[in-house]
Amino acid sequence: SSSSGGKLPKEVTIGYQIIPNAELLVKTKGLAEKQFPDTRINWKAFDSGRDVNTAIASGSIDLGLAGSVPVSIGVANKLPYKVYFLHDIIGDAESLAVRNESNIASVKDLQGKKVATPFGSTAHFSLLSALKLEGVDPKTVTILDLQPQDILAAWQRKDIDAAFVWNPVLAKLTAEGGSVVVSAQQLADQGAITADVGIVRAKFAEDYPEFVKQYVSVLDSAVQAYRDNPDDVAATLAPILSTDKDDALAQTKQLVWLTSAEQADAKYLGTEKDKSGFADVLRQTGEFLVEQKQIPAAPELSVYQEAILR
Amino acid sequence: MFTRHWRLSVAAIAAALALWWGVTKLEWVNPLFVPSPASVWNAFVEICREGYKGSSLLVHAGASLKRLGTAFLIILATAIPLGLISGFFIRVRALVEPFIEFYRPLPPLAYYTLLVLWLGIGDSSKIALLTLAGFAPLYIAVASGVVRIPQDRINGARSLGASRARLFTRVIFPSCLPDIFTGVRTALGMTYTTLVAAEMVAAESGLGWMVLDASKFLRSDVIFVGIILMGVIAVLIDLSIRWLERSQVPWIGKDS
Amino acid sequence: MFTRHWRLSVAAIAAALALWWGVTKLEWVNPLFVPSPASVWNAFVEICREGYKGSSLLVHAGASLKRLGTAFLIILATAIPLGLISGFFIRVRALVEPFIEFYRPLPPLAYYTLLVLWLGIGDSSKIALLTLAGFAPLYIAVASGVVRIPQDRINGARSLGASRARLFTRVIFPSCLPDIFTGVRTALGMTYTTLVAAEMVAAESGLGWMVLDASKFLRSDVIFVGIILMGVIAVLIDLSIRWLERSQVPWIGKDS
Amino acid sequence: MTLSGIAITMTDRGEALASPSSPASPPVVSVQGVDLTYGRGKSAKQVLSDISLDIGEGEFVVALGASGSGKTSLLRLLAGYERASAGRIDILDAAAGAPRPEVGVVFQHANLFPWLTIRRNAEFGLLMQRVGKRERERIAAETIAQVGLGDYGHYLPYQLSGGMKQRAAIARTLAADPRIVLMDEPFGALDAITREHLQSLVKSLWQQKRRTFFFITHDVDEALYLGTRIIVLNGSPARIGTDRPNPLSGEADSVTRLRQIPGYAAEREFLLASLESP
Amino acid sequence: MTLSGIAITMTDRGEALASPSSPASPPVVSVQGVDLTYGRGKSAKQVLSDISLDIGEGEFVVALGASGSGKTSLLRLLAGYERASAGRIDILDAAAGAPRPEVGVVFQHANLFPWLTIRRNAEFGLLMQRVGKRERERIAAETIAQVGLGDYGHYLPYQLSGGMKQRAAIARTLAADPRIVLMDEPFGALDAITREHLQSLVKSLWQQKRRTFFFITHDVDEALYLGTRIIVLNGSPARIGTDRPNPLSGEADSVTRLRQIPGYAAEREFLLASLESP
Ligand SMILES: Nc1ncnc2c1ncn2[C@@H]1O[C@H](COP(=O)(O)OP(=O)(O)OP(=O)(O)O)[C@@H](O)[C@H]1O
Ligand SMILES: Nc1ncnc2c1ncn2[C@@H]1O[C@H](COP(=O)(O)OP(=O)(O)OP(=O)(O)O)[C@@H](O)[C@H]1O
Ligand SMILES: [Mg+2]
Ligand SMILES: [Mg+2]
Repeated sequence: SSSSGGKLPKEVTIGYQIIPNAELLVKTKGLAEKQFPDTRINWKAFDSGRDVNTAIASGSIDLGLAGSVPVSIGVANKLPYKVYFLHDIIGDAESLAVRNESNIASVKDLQGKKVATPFGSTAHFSLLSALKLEGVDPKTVTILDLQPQDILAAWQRKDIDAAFVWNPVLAKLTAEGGSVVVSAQQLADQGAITADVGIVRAKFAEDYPEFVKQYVSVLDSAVQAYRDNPDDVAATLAPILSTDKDDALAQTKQLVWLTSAEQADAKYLGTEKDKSGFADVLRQTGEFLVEQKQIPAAPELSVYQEAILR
Repeated sequence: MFTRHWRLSVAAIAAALALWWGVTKLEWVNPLFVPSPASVWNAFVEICREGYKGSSLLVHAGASLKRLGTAFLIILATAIPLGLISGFFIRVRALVEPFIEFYRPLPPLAYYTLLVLWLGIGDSSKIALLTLAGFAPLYIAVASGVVRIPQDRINGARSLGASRARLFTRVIFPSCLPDIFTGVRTALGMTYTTLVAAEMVAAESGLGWMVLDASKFLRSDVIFVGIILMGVIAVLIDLSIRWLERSQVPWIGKDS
Repeated sequence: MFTRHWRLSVAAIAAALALWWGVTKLEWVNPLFVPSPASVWNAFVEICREGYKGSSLLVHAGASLKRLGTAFLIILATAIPLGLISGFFIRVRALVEPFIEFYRPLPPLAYYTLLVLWLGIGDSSKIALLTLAGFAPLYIAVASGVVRIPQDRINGARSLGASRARLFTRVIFPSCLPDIFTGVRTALGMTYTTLVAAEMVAAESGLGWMVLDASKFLRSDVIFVGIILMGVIAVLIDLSIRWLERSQVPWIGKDS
Repeated sequence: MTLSGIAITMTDRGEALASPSSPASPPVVSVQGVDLTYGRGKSAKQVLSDISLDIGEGEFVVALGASGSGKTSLLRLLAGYERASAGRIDILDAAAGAPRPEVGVVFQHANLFPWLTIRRNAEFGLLMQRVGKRERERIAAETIAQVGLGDYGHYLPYQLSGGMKQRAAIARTLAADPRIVLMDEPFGALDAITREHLQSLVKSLWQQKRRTFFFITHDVDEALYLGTRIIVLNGSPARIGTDRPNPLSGEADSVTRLRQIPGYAAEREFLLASLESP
Repeated sequence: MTLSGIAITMTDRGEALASPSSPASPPVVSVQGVDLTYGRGKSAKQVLSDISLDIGEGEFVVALGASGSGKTSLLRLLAGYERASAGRIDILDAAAGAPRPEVGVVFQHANLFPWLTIRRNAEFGLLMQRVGKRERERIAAETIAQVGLGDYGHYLPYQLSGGMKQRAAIARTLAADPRIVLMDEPFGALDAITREHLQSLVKSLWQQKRRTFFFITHDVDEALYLGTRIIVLNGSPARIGTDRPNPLSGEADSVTRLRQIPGYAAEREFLLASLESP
C-alpha cells in the first residue's frame, strides 16, 4: 500500500486518549496495523493533554491527541509539533450541569455559586468562555479545580452547585438531580470552539509526510465507517469505554466527527496558511488564557498558522 | 509476632469485611463510591476470566510487580551503601544530604514531567519515579541507624583489624540490619504509594493504571478490586520481609 | 553533624547551581522543562510582587503549611501512642496492623475520592489525606522501635514499680525517641510528598496547587519556583527536627 | 508455708539461726521444684533443675556458682522476668511471673536509663511510688552520696565509668527501698576500697531495715561477710548443691577483719570445694 | 627513646628487672605528659593530668585505681579511641589516634557482635587478617576451649551468661594475637575458680608469646600475680601516683599460692595504701 513513493517509518508511536472518536476506532479495530503492515505501531494511552505535550517534547511519541487548550498552550510555548487533524469537535460531550436545587437557570445565575471543572482542560476554557459571553465577571463565581470523579463526589455532598465536565461524569450528574444549562456545542456556535486535536512531531512530519497522509486517510475511513454504521462502531467502542453499546452510541453522538475533506474548510484547518479558522481558534484560546491570567503571554496569529500542517 | 496471634488478625479482617457488607447493605454510602462486596467479587471474577481492557489480571499485576521489583532492586543497591557511607563519613553526609533532603519531600507529581522528558514514556521513567520515591526513606533509615551504632562496637572491630571496607560489610551493615528492615518496609510502602502516579503516564497495564482507568469511568467495583489486590500483594511482601527479619535478626532487642 | 561541615554542604549546593546554570546556558535541555536560573529568579520576583493567580506567595505557602501543620499534629498525636502501644502489646498489634499494612501502600490518588465524598472539598479532606500519608511511616518506625528496646530495660522499670501507663510515658517513649525522630522525618517527607496530590482537589492556594496549576499551563519557571520553595521549606523543617534531636537525645549511640 | 527447704529467721543483729521454716514467719520467697529450660525443640537447653528454696523475711541469701551455672537465671525467675518451665515460685504469697515493685533488682550490667541523669535515675523508683518531689530529691541525693557519686548527680550514664554506672544502678534500686532486694554481682566492677565501702553500706542497710536480700557474687569472702545463708549452684543443669547458714555472719565488720577470724579459712575452703563439685 | 618513666625488660620467665629504658629495646608504648578532658566549656571535666608512661616490649603492666579514677580513659587513649587533650602518645613508633590491629582490646563490658555466634566472634580478628578458613576455625575453636566455652561455640551472645560473654570477648581478642593487649577488668564478672583458670591462661600466653600487656583490674591480688609492673592512678584529675616493678612477679603460679609468699602481705598493704592516697 506504500505506493506513492515516500518512505515509511519502521516504527511509530501514537499517543491516544480514550475519547470516542475516529482514532479510538482505528486503534480498536487495528486499522492502522492493516494499513502499514511493515511499520510497527505502538499505542500509548494518555490521560491529559499536559502529558501528551511532555511526551511529544521528549520525543517519546510521534503522533498524539490533546485538547485544543493544551495544544494552544503548547504552540504558545513553541513545542515542536503541528496540527494535522481534528479528531473531533466537542459538542454536547462537555457541558455545564447545574444542580436543580440551586436555582440556576442561566449562566448569569452562576454569580455567587460554586462551579467545579478540571483546570487547564477544554471544559475549563468553555466555562470561562461561557462566563465571558454572558458578561459575568469570573471573580464573582467560585471556580474550583476538581477532577471528574471528585466532581461527582462533591456533587453528591452538595458541595458544589454546578460543574463543567465531560462523560461519563456528566451523565451521572444529570441523572442525579442535575440539568444542562449550556454545552460546548452552543459555545462553539458562538465562536468558542473546543476540539480534540491530532498533533504530530514536526520532525516526524517532515521525515515521513507519506505516513501522515496515509494515516489521515485511515482516520477518514473510520469516520466513514461510523457514518455508515454507528451501531457497529458503538458496539466496538463500548468495552474500552467501560460501558454498554447504547451509552457508547450516545457518547459518540455528543462529539462531531469530521473527515479531512470537511476539515479543509476554511472554518476548520483550511488549505491556505492565512485562511485557517482553527488557527484563529487556537490564537483566541491563547489570548483568552492570557486575559484570564492563566498564561503570561500568547504569540501572534502567524505562529498558530505555522502550526497547522499542510 | 504477627504469626502467633494470626487468629486475632483474621478476626479483625473478618469484622472489617462484615462492616463493609453491612454498610453497603444498608446503603449508608453511595454504591457509586463504595460498591458492595458482592459486586467487587463479581468484578474480580470477571477480570480474572476476561482481563481488564485487553490484558489479563496476571499481566496487570506482573507489569506493576516488574516495575516495583526493578525499582526496588535499584533502591536496595544504592540506598543501603550510600546510607551506610554517609552515616559513617560526616563529610559525605554533608555533601549528599542537602540534595536528598531537598528532593525527598518533592511530590512525585511535581517532577514526573521532568523524568518523562529525560527518560521518555517507557518503563524507565516509571521505574525512576518509583526508585526516587523509595530511595530517601531507606537512605534516611540506614544513615540514622549507623549514627546509632554504639561507638565502641566500631572501635572494637577496628582494633581487631577491620579495614574501612570490611568494617562496612562486617560490622556496620549487620549492626544496621534492624534499621534496614524498618527502612525497607517504609521504602516499599513509599514506592508502592507512587505506583498509581507512575502508571498515570502512558501506561496500558499495571494495577495502578487499572485503578486509574477505572476511576475515569467510575467503575468503583474495578477500583476496589485493584485496591484490594494491591493491598494484599503489599501485605504479602511485607509479611515475607518480616519473616526474613525474624529469621535473620533474632538478636533484636537483646543486649549484646 | 550537619552544622559542623556546613561549608561542604554549601559548596555542594553551589556546585549544583553552577551545573544548572551551565546546562541551561548551553541549552542541553529544553528550556521549556528546565528553565534557566535567571528566568526562575524572575518568576520568583514576579510572584513575590504580584502573587500567583490571585494569591500572594505568602498566602500560598501559608495555606500549604497550615494543612501540613494540622496533619502533622494529628499524626504525632496518633501514630506515636498507637505505635508504642502496638509495639508493646502483641495482641493490639495483631488487631491493628492488618489495616495499616493494607492501607499504607495504597496510593493516595486511589482513595482520595472517597475522602472527598466523606469530608467534602474543604480543607478537611486534604488534611485527612496528608494525615493518612504520614501516619503509617511514623507508626511503623515507633512500633519497631519498641520491639527493639532491650527487654531488661522494661523489666528494670517494672521492678521499680512502673505501672503500664508510666512505663509508656517514662521508659518506652524515651527509649524510642531516636526511632521517633527518624520516623518523624520520614513521615514529614511522606506528607510533604502528598501535598501536591492533596491540593489537586478544589484548592485555590497552596504551593502544591501552584506547581500543579503551572504544570498545566507549561509554566516551568513557576514550577521550579514552587519546587524550590517546597524543598527549602522542607529542608528548614528537617534541620530544626535534627537540631531538636541533637539537643534532646544526646545519648544516641552511647552505651547506656 | 511448706516445710521443705531451710528457712532462716534472724534473731539478733547479724546473727543467723538455721531452722525449719517456722509457721510464725512464712517465707517471703518460696521456690518449689523449679526447672528452667531456654529455647525449644532442638536448641532447648535446660539450665536449672529441681530448685527448691524458701527465704524468710530478713534473710540475706548469697548465691555462689561457677560462671554460667545459672545464678542469673535463678535471680531472673525470682524477679519475674522469666517463667519456670516446671515447679512453682511464690513471692510475698503471690505467684511470681511479672516484675513488681516489692522486688528490687540490681542487674549484672548497670542497665540505667540512658536519657536520665544519675539523679533522675535514682529518683525513678520513688517517682513511680508517687513520692513528692522534695522527698524524692532528698532521698535520691542521699543514696547517690552513699554510693560515692555525690558529685555526679547531673551526669548522664554514658559520662560515667563502668564502676560508677554500677554504683548508680545500686543507688537506683536502694532508693526505692523494696522489701526484697535481688542483686546480681553488683560489686563486680568496683575496686577493693569502693567495694568494701559498698559492702558495709549494703550490710548496714540490711541491718537497719531488715529487708530480704538475694545476692549473687563470685567472691567467696564477700559471701561470708554479707550472707546469713549461702547457697551454691552446681552441675549442668544446675541444682542447689549446698545450702547452709553462714556461721561467720555478723562476726566481722569488714572483709579484711573477716579474714582474721578463726574458722574463716576452713569455711572458705569448704565453699571453694563445693563450687568445684560437679 | 626518652629517659622519663621506668621501663622494664624481661630477663627470664616471669622475672622482672627495673631499669631506665634502655636504648636496646625502645618502648612499644610511650605516653608523654598526657592530659584528657571530656566535654567542652562549662561541662568540661579533666580526667587525666600529666600522665607519662613508657612500656617496653613484653612488659605486663597492671593499672589499679579507684572506681572512676580514669583507668578506662587511659586505656582508651592507648587504644586510639580517644584523643589526648595535651601531650603525646606513641604506640609502636606511630602516634596513637586510631584503633589498629596491633593493639588488641578487651572491654570492661563484653561488647561482642550480637549477630555472630561465639565461634564467629572469635574468628573475627583472624578473618580481618585474612587467615584461611581452616586455620581460622582451628584457632578460634582452640581459644574458645581455653576460656572454657568449648560447648558454646554455636551460641549467640545473648544466650550466654555475663561471665561467659566476658570470656568470649577475651577469646576474641586473644585469638587475633595482637602485639599489645589492653584489657579492662576482664575477669570482673567471673567466679573465683574460672577467674584463677583465666589468670593462668593469660599468664602462660604472656610467657609463651611475650606480648605486651596493659591490664586494668580492681583486684590487688590479681595485680600482684600477673603484673611485672604496677601503676596506680590517684587524684582527680588522675595522675600516676605509683609506678613500680612488682617484686612478686613470677614468684607464684596461682593467686592462692601468692598469698602464702612472704612479702605478699606487705606488698598488698602498700598498694591498698597507695590506692587510698588522694
Ligand atoms: N563521655 C564522658 N563525658 C564526661 N565524663 C566522662 C566521660 N567518660 C568518662 N567520664 C568521667 O571520667 C572519669 C574516669 O572514667 P573512667 O571510665 O576512665 O574510670 P575508671 O577508672 O575506668 O573507673 P571504673 O573502675 O569504675 O571503670 C569518671 O569520673 C567519669 O565520670
Ligand atoms: N536466652 C538464652 N538462651 C539460651 N541459653 C541461655 C540464655 N540465657 C542464658 N542461657 C544459658 O544459661 C546458662 C546459665 O546462665 P546464667 O546467666 O544464669 O549464668 P550465671 O550463673 O549468672 O553466670 P555468670 O556468673 O557468668 O553471670 C548459661 O549456660 C547460658 O548459656
Ligand atoms: Mg550471671
Ligand atoms: Mg573502667
